Amino acid sequence: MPADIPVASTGTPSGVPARRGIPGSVATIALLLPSYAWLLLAVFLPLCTMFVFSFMNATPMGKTPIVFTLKHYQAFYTQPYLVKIAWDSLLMGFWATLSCAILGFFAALALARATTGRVRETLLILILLPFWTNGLVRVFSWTMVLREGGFLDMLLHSVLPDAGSIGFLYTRPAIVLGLVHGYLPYMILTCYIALVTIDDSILEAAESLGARWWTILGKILVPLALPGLTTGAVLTFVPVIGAFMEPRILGGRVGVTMGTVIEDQFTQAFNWPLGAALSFTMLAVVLAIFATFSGVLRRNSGAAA
Amino acid sequence: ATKITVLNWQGYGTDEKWALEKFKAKTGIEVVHDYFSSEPEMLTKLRTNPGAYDVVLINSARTQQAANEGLIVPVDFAGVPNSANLSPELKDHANLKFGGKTFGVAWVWGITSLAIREGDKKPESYAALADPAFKGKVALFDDAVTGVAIGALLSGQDMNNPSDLKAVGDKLKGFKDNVKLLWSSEDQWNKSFAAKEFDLSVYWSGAAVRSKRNSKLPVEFVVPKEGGIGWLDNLCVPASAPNAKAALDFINYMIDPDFYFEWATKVGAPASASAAAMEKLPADDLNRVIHKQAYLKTMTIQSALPDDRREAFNNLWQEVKASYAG
Amino acid sequence: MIALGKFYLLAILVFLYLPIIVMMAMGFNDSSLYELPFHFTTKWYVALADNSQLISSGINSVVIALITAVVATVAGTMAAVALGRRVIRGKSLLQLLLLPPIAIPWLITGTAMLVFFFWTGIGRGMHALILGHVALAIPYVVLVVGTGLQTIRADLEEAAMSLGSTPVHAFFSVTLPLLAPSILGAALFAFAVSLDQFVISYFLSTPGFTTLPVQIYSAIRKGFTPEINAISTILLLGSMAVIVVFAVFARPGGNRDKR
Amino acid sequence: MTNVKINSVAKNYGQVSVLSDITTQFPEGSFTSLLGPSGSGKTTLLRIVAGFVTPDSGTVSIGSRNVTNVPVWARNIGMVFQSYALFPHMTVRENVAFGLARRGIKGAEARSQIDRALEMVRLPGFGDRKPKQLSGGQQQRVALARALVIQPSVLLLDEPLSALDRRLRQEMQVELKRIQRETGLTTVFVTHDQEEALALSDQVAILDRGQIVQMGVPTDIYEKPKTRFAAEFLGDTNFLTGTVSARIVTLSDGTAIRLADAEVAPSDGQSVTLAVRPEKIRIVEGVADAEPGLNRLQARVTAVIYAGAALTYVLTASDGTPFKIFAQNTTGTIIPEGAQVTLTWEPKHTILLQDQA
Amino acid sequence: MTNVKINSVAKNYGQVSVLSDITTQFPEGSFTSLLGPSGSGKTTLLRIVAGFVTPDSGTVSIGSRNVTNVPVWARNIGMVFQSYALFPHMTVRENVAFGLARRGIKGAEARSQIDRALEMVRLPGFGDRKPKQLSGGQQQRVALARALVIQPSVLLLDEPLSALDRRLRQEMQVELKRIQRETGLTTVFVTHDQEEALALSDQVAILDRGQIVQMGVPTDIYEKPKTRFAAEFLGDTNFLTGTVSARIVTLSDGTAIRLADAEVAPSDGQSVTLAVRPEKIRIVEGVADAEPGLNRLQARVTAVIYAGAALTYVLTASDGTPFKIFAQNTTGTIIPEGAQVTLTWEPKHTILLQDQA
Ligand SMILES: Nc1ncnc2c1ncn2[C@@H]1O[C@H](COP(=O)(O)OP(=O)(O)OP(=O)(O)O)[C@@H](O)[C@H]1O
Ligand SMILES: Nc1ncnc2c1ncn2[C@@H]1O[C@H](COP(=O)(O)OP(=O)(O)OP(=O)(O)O)[C@@H](O)[C@H]1O
Ligand SMILES: NCCCCNCCCN
Ligand SMILES: [Mg+2]
Ligand SMILES: [Mg+2]
Repeated sequence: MPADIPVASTGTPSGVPARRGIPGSVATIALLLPSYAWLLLAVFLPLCTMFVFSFMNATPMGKTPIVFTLKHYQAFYTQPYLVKIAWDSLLMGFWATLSCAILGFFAALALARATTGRVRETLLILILLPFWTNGLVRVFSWTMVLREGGFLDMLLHSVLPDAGSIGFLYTRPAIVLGLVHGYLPYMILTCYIALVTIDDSILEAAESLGARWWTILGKILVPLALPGLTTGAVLTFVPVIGAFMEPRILGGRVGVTMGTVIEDQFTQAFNWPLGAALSFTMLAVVLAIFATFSGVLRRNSGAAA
Repeated sequence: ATKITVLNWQGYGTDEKWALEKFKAKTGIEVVHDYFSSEPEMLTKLRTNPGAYDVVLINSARTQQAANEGLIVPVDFAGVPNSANLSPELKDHANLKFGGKTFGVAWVWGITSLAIREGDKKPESYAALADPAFKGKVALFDDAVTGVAIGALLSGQDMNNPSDLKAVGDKLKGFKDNVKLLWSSEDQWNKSFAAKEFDLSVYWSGAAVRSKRNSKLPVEFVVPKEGGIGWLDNLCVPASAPNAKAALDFINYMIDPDFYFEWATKVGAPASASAAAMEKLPADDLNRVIHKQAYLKTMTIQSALPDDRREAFNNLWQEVKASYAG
Repeated sequence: MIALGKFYLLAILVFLYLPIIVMMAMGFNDSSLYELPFHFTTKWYVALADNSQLISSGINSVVIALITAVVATVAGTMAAVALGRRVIRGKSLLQLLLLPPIAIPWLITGTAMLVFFFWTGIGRGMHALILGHVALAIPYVVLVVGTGLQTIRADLEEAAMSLGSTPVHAFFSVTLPLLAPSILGAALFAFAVSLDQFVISYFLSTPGFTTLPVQIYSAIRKGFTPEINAISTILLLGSMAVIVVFAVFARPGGNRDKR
Repeated sequence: MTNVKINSVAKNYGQVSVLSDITTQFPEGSFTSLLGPSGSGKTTLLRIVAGFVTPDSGTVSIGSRNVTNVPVWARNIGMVFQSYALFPHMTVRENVAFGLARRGIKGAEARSQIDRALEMVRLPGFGDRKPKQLSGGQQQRVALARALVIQPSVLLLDEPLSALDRRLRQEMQVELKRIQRETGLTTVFVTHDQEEALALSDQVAILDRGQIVQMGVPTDIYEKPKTRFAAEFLGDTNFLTGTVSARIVTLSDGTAIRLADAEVAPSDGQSVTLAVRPEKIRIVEGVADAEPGLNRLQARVTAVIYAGAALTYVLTASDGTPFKIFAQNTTGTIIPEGAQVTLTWEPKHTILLQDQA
Repeated sequence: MTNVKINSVAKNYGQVSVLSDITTQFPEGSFTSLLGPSGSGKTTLLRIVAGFVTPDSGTVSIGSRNVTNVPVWARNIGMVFQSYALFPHMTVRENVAFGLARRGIKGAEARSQIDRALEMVRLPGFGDRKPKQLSGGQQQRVALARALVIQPSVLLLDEPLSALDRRLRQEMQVELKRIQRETGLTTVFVTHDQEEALALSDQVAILDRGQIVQMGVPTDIYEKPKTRFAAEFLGDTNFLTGTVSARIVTLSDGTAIRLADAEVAPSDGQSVTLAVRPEKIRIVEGVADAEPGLNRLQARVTAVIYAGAALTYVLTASDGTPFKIFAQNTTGTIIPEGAQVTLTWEPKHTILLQDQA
């Protein structure tokens, strides 16, 4: 056998060995293909179609002649009230994400530090399990809890019979509560993944240097869990901005958000181009926020004295 | 056995189990359903599923659009013998005509107007929606066309083509302090009303009957002095219907007074387009009381909207809602 | 501190389960309008037994969720293995591409799918639902399995190869059993994503084939009766039972070592 | 006064007793090594001093202060972990600054102290790197700087060198000793490595199953182990058993071994165990007479292990006992396997163990 | 014939050359150690022999078979990994059975082979445990049994002992050597530890930046390093620089050092580097004359490091060079720090290095 047959160089430190026949790259592609082909067909191509729609004057389904236009991307300018809705939505997203981050981070911390083995596995499954019920049913159940004279009030009145109502259905906090309930498990999961890898000795080292728990939290745990927090924040913030079910059902009059505006465009006004343009604009805004945010974080963590 | 597919709102007459059983016993035709939850969605379903449906329920305000797009075919009234009983104002309503042909069989009609908790003072005008007495106790229907119509009626304009949209918007924004929620389904309305979340609401006439009769809710339907917002729903046959003949059989059954009597008394229904069917109800029946035949002459019925007007309505409604939330 | 942590977790669980418990309770409440005070009844369960539409859509949901879990887990695990174990140019781009299905509002993805599937002739129905659900579940699987893979040392596969295993055999005999808990977790996730999915299902289901969430969504317009609470309760408790059975009897990776 | 006193300290985990009634002292400025097999309680003892573990009973004091119930962060200890435990998200400077900031030292004052600490561990100019950009030895030195800069009362080190390779480890030993001398810090050092313990320490404590079995200066511990365990644990040893009679121990084959003069001989007829360190023994090829006064033993070479600077001969003594001796590789000549040899050593290097034979 | 031949093997990763033109041989039944600093390419070379890495050019043959393009699983090699890489979900028996099953050996035949392999590594009766239930040393032996049971053509070991503690490591060295002798397997062993390499190997190869800089039997490599790098890498060394004149090297302070007779002296006037191993040097307190024919150097003790069996003296020679010598701790008497001493050694232990001074 000649010595210098070129063989696809796939050697890695972790090892993809020389093989006769199929080069390693073929195997890699074969492994990736099902998932990415699937995503391409079922998500990316449809979304591209939708992106093209966003430049059309009307939904290309009726008799209206189609003309390409940028007018939907000017909606924030021509319909200034949308700016206010977008701002409110971002604020709502901010509060929901922040609440998720705080609640979820500590839950993940407790999971990683206060539990082990079976208990931990069971808790992780228990945290995931509410997802096995329908989101609509869950949100609807919240209305039962939050409305005046609902379960929350009943609970209060069983302790303080003469107290007034603390029900807060049809308010912004109610929407945020519903959203936090829906997205908390993602945050717990991503933070947990980041936190379990932190070595005990790092915390002990901080303690031996005189750090109290709040310093350990602020200077060690949070910075080290930052990748998990960021992923969790993306997984929460982005869908929350687009949420429409929670605002509609829990928000009443105040439940007008970018999500409901976009939904209205799709289901009521039959203005898909506008809905798509609003979605893609919001997505761009959100990505810009995250890019800025992570840039600031990187600079800060690099420059802190 | 022949099978037809009906596209309708869920729980809107055509899918009553007992009715379908009777119809099958009579004709051997089996009926299955698909549902939509908004009118544009209904049109989209028609467009994206050629050959899937035999009967479709269309609000007469949309009939011309569907006909124009070639989604539905003109009705061969020969196949619908019960159409003889239809009130002529409805059977030949302008909304159903396109290019000189009739594209739908008038089925039921109703009024969107006000509903109030029993015992409260009956409002005389839509202005009650802004009355401080109902602070935080008002529910609106989350629908642009209905919203604009109320604003138009209140500002004395043509609800199908108001000339001063700004005035409409101002009227609607004036409800802000009273509005507690925007309902989007009858079910949601019932539950919120039962939970006493509001006392005064924009509501559908037929739904009011159902709420009172089936859910035993203390509600009264009121048409104030500006008049109600009339609507007419018709049953149509899609151009791509695989069983057009059976479809007409089903439509015929749907306007049969026997079916209507049972539907209206057992379940609760809007007013039938069939005069015979309405007469079959006792004179003091709630349905007859609410849906006075006299209204048919005076009431404005929602009519087709050109695209730009529809878009303007939608944007205005969005703006109004934003002002409520702010 | 540990006691505090456990107490906190308990509080989180109470928060997560509060609406679930309300949901279950209302399935036994007499009022169809969910009115209080509470009057116990089992009539909704009786009614449910008669509601063939709800039951068949429930069965459809479970079937689709199972298929989704299996397909997404297999495909996603393959991708996770490739991303975690192989040198790939543009790896970070591939990883970034996993985010849109999660991040873009499902409403848009769903509408986009409806239009695209219509234009390409893929159409709607069970196959379209599976196509959509699997696509949404794959990113979660890749994330969960990828994390698990990081904890399994690559040299185990090398050891197997040095003993005569082909890479494929090495993967199945060594990596896969060790990865099993992560894969199971990913499958549970995929199952949940599918089971709870209504927006996309709503656009892609057909007259003859709907899922439970679609029924529930439509029911919001028609009449949302406690039958829905009943079937949701049954589904949740059923899933719990399946998980418990799984956890007790088939603990892969750890195997049945008697300690 | 920063000597550390441990008084009757005991610790159990559930049913398992990990430390039982330990009383000892680490005097001010001393360097003490804790040596013992895995699981003997070294880490636990260190962590009790640090405050990570609370003893079930007994007290710990640092200087004149009883710190038994003082939390870790208030004890002013410096600790270096086996895995270094550097904060991965901070630069070297930030790592070193961490403890200073806890003490309210910031700005210019902190900068100059950090610079001094980095100079002491010979890493000036590395301040802006992240731990990942450093070699193991460099990381280790950062960990040391981080612990030293806070001017702790006590420096605690838990196997800080065990992750380093041999060469680096030796360098770090020298460095560590130099720094400890310069700072005069009371230091407690946990190690697995006996040579390391002997080379660095002022005193060595040998732990076995939660108890200190012997403690003393390195030469005492090495040259005069009290028990078989101590002798064996600290370096290689050869053991001989025989019967005492008039300060002479007779082995099973009749070979007579004289005890060291310093030893208090046990009563005649008693069975005893002796220990002889491999490096104390001279090896001569063939059957040779010993110089007068030396102990002598015949043996046969079973293996020779070449290790560069030293040779190890593995032997079987005339009474059948396996023997091992080290010979410095001075000449490069090697006695072949199978050869008959004579071993001699001075009676003073014959160690009489306290264990019952 | 299972000798391993490596012919002109080169490997680059991107721009970085990791191995450049390596040609060497591991003869049948030999035990070869690959020694070299971190990053020198030891692991890469081993993995090329194993088949985990394909060389960019060159060939590898095992016996008469060119295996350059043969995949790992078809090469019949036995490999032991630094981290053992035992399959955690399988018992010891299942681990050992794994390779047999790949070769179609099952049932009673497999059982008896597994039993024999477990006996060879002295672990009979441990078959039903999981790896987690074993100590590090035991796991290591299971890894060895797993590699041996398949009767490989070549046994490859990548730092298999580096995770063990010192004592266990020494035990395992003896065990490994015994097993290799008994089986007669061609063995290639990667290590960081020079003593280990010297003690175990028939031949040692020293790698530096992707090249074999010296290869030979251990004594040659240790006693006759060719370069400063080799000398320094394999054990401690003292270096002296001076100018040659008639086989005499004169240091900066005038001290004259005689070269070994065997050395081919460079031309007069040339500047050279000499190496002297620390254990070859005798140390005497005070200024003393040397026996005739010995080299002699004055020095002062700067530090003494006690390590039980040996003492290390750190010195400064009269020409200012830092010096280090090992003295076997035979007598227990120690020359104090600061003392003036005389160092002597035989000219034959003076190594002339090939590097330019
Ligand atoms: N948190 C704990 N719970 C239960 N047992 C423990 C705990 N910590 C330590 N132990 C046990 O206490 C004993 C002593 O442990 P310790 O870590 O002090 O030993 P060590 O001497 O440092 O050993 P090594 O040399 O292996 O580090 C061991 O048997 C260990 O298993
Ligand atoms: N897959 C790879 N891609 C790029 N560079 C690599 C890869 N594998 C190894 N290297 C580089 O090749 C050089 C040799 O690595 P190798 O692992 O063979 O060294 P080594 O001698 O075994 O070192 P050590 O003693 O640290 O294990 C190193 O500089 C390493 O960074
Ligand atoms: N539950 C279904 C009610 C359908 C009512 N249609 C009314 C149309 C008003 N625009
Ligand atoms: Mg320890
Ligand atoms: Mg290596």
